[in-house]
Amino acid sequence: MLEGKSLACVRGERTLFSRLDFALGEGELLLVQGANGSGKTSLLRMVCGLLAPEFGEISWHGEAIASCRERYHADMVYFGHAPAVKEDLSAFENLDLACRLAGFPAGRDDVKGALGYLGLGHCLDLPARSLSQGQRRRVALARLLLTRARLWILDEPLTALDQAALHLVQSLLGEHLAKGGMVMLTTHQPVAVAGVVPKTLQLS
Amino acid sequence: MLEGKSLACVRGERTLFSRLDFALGEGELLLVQGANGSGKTSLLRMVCGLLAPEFGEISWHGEAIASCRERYHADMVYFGHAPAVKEDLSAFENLDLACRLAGFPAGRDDVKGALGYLGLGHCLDLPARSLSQGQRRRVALARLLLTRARLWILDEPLTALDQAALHLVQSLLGEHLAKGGMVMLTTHQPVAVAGVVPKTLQLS
Amino acid sequence: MVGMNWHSLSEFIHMGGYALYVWGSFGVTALLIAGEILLLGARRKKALTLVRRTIKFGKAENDEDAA
Amino acid sequence: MSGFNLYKYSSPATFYVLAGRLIPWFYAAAALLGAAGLYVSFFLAPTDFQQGEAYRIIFIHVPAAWMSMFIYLAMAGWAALGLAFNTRLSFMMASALAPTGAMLTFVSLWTGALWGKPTWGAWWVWDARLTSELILFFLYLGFMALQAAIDDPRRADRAGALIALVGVVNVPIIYFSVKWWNTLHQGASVSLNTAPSMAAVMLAGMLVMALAVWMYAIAAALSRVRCIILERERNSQWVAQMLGAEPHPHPNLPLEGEGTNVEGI
Amino acid sequence: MNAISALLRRELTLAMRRRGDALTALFFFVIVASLFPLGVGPDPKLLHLMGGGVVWVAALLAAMLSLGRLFAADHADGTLEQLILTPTSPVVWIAGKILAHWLVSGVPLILMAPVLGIQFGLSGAELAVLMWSLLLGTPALSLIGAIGAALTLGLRGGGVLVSLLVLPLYVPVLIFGAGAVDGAISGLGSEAHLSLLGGILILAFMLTPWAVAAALRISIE
Amino acid sequence: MNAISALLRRELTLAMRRRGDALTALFFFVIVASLFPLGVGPDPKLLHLMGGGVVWVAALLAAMLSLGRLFAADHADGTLEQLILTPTSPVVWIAGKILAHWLVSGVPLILMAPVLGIQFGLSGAELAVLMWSLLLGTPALSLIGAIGAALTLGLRGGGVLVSLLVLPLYVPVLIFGAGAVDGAISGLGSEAHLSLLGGILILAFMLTPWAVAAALRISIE
Ligand code: HEM
Ligand SMILES: Nc1ncnc2c1ncn2[C@@H]1O[C@H](COP(=O)(O)OP(=O)(O)OP(=O)(O)O)[C@@H](O)[C@H]1O
Ligand SMILES: Nc1ncnc2c1ncn2[C@@H]1O[C@H](COP(=O)(O)OP(=O)(O)OP(=O)(O)O)[C@@H](O)[C@H]1O
Ligand SMILES: [Mg+2]
Ligand SMILES: [Mg+2]
Repeated sequence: MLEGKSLACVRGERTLFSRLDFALGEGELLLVQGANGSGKTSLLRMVCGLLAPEFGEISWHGEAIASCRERYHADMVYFGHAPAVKEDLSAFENLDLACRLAGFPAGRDDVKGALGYLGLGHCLDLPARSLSQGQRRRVALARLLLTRARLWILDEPLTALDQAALHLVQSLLGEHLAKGGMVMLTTHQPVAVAGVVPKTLQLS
Repeated sequence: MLEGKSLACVRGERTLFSRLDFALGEGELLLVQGANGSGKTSLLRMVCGLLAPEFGEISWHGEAIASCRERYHADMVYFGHAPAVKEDLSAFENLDLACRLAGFPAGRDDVKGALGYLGLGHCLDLPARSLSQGQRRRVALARLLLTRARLWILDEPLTALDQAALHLVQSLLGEHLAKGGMVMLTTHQPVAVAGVVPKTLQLS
Repeated sequence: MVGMNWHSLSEFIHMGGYALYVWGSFGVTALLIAGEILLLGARRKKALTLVRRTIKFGKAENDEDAA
Repeated sequence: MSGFNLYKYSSPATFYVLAGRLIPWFYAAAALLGAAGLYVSFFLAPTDFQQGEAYRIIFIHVPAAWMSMFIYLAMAGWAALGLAFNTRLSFMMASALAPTGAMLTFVSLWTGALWGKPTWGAWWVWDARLTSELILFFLYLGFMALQAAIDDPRRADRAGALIALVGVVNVPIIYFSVKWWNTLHQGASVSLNTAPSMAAVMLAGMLVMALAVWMYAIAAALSRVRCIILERERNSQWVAQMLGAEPHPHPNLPLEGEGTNVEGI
Repeated sequence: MNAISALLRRELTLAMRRRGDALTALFFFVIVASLFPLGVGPDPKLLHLMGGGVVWVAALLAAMLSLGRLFAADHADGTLEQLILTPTSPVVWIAGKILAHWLVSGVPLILMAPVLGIQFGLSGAELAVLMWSLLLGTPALSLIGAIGAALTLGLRGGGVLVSLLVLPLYVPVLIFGAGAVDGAISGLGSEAHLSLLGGILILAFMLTPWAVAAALRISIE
Repeated sequence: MNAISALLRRELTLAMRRRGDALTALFFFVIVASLFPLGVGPDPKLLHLMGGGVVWVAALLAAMLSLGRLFAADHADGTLEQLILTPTSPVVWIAGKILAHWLVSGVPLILMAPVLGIQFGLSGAELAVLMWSLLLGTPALSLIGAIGAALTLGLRGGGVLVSLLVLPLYVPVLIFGAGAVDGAISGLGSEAHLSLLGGILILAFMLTPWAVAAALRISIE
């Protein structure tokens, strides 16, 4: 159970939002919406603990995230504007090492399976620098197939993806929610997850 | 009149496409479509003259683009995955200098007007580094308002844009086409330009 | 020029042949201090105009309506 | 600069006014002490029988050198306070001290060089003191350059504070290493021979000048911190009230200092 | 521990993949030390006297230049955020990253140093002291430099800033390192210098990971 | 011409904006030259002999390090593509970019050189020769370096590669530049060295823009 209470965010001299409250329970999808520059990315980074809120508190199962950092981060996955894909490593190595670092080591076959599921089966061993824009995003998204974290925080996961990948991601979200996971998501594209009515949080 | 004849593109060891033909006349919109990694970006860069085709020829008003480079480039605008926005310059300076460099100097007011039209009026003087993802793309797109080039080559111009910006860009395309301009475009999102039926080019 | 060291102004200025070094030290120091004070004044003026503008137009986002 | 009740005065709004009241006094004290110190240096202190008049540089050189080191300590102290208690004012004081400190470091380098030419015949030698003063100058420059490179004031404050603290740990290490480095190679290169009767006048002159520089440094730092406060807090209510205008209404979060009634600038 | 070994493996794989990059420091070390004879002239006595100092300055510059690689790439592509978001304590993986950095850019310097020392006519015993001093000094350089690298992440003018910040902190290492070699050359002995270097190393090892963790938190906002 | 002035203006604005970055070369120059005495020891005679060579090596290293800035940033953010797509001839804007680069990173070196020279105890006449040699040498370094910078754009290990490519071409400049100063110090005269430097500069000026244009075309694919 993730909760934010009367959050405020100041960037430079502008107050992007203030007195913002939200709550996210099991099986729920929270859509953060707003125009360009309204502070969606800033909010998600705050929720991850990367940015300290100017005011207010974020809590995970009733505890402030700063005071249960390790447990919180073990249960959370963040996907930001930067896909954390190393250009010099192959798709396989990228995913493999990302999983090890995050502490959910997966076997070779799991990793290959995840990449294959996202349609990268034929470029497992290509260095990421020679992948196209969308293929790189797919490599990063493949983490979601392997993690056991319950809270997913996704910043525009759908950019640069083609139709096929869009459907894959949406069904992935559906499965995760059905298992009682939680998802906090921003996107400028329409999202539809079967069987789930998203909560929305509008930034202005 | 832009024409490509039996083009082929090889990246690494893969042939992305071959025997590709297309033609783009005045007032026409050419949508290049295809899954991630199918070679859309490669094709557009080829058309700009940044990448030499493995085979085939691209011509502008009947002349090979390599042999009329200066005239061709004076009449063309390219918008790629990288938005060519300097993080250290303000939005205003970015656009102003981009226009001067491209040889279509615009007055201060034109530049401000263009940025205002794209909803950046209040951050004219913020360095681009503190703009959000979408705002940076808008700064880059503002060039389209000031250029007098007839051929626009746009690689996923719609990513990271919110609904309002989407509409702006689409109406911009409409105006340009109505004046007899030409547009070659890739995107994974639906585009609708009023009064124009796009030609499509499918890469597989 | 009085005092037990100097008999005339020119002697004072001459500094026993070390004028360049002594006046170079004291002079540059004085210049630097004066410069710092001037810069501080300019910075304060700039800050005040900035504040006035902010008060008049409100925050950056309101600049748009004002323009 | 220390000795204020930090908790009471750590609000920028209160401090702004207090500093405004104090600044003239510090400038006045600096001017008076400076005049007295210059009188001592040029008219009371006799000519040195070895160095002639060149030694009079000591009256600006040594105070500047002392203050350059002392200000760095003060700066690091404010930085530590800021990191420990998260008071914005402490960070602002640290940033306000740095340029004055760097300026005085430069003065001590410059006057030292101008003194070295007539006494040692070289503008510069790689003596321990000189070298560590040069490195101190780099420490100041690093602090200021780091803060200047960061747009976000919060990040600038914290990053600057961290490097100031790391630097202060290093200052003694630098000092001793350089000293040892130098003496291993050659004997001490300077010793100022002065008649004992002269020592008292000289010491008095240096002390008065040092006090003058100290007062000046406080005045300059306070003026600068007031500018910083204005720049940073220009959106807050108290600044608007102080300047006697109604703030533009906007629905943003209350900033610290809101509601403080402040009279006068 | 698992995370650390994964991290080390990753860093070393990446270094192998970007071999050119990893070699930059080494190459820079070699060219700085080799340009000097070209600039100063071929007098062997002069060169022998300068030898220890030149090699140490070259090592310091090489270490400073390689700092850019420590966190910048991970910052730009988002990996650093992911590392911060792992449940492992930052101090642990920061120590791991610094260790990897030293293995990749410091150890080759130590191995290459004798070759450069020979160019300056250093004797066997002098070369041994040079290597010992580098063995104690280069990890200290990596550790101290990490603070500067972390503070300047993503800033304008990162390159010069990191040098400016780190340089004053490097000076004692340089002085004791070069001092040890000079002590050997002049016959004054070098134990004192070496043990001071060791002291600096221990101090740096105990303090820097915390400072770097704080710096990264500040920079990532 | 219009495009050139726009380009110069842009480069200088950017340099002002990233002042730290522009100062990198200058600062690096200063620290390399100032670290040497710390490594080599404070003996003034030794330092005077080394002076010209050390300052020139420092200038060369500073110039080499600042090459990274010449095209890399524009390449990464897509500006370089846009420049190539302007109707202006590439040779023209490339010359403009190199000129701007020299103004930003070369000229400050020349102005700072006397201060460093003083630290090494060089006399007035020696300082004059040092400045002349740098005035002729640094533009040549910028021009020659541009070729390396263009060829290594976007390559892994760009840093080491550019040094590897450029260094052999830099060595003659270093030898004649430091030679001129040494000539002044030893009283052998320095005209010959200076005129050779001038020759190198003219040659570089006539050839490089074309070479760079070709290199950029290759790198951008
Ligand atoms: C660029 C050159 C110089 C620099 C950077 C420099 C730096 C310093 C510093 C940092 C101090 C304070 C150190 C302390 O109190 O322990 C100092 C004190 C002093 N300096 Fe210099 N100095 C320079 C040149 C000279 C020269 C040329 C002379 C005289 C020939 C000189 C004479 C003194 C004296 C007499 C003191 C006071 C010593 C004391 O209080 O113990 N300095 N200088
Ligand atoms: N230093 C700064 N000074 C002023 N404004 C800043 C600064 N840093 C960031 N901002 C503002 O903060 C906002 C950044 O918001 P954020 O990146 O969270 O937007 P977003 O909602 O994710 O937008 P997008 O949809 O474009 O990704 C922008 O409006 C930007 O102008
Ligand atoms: N060196 C290489 N070796 C093998 N394949 C390569 C190499 N370089 C590029 N490729 C392939 O070329 C394709 C790049 O295509 P391009 O970037 O044009 O795709 P795109 O259609 O624009 O995709 P997206 O929609 O994701 O942007 C990818 O499939 C990539 O795997
Ligand atoms: Mg965003
Ligand atoms: Mg693409």
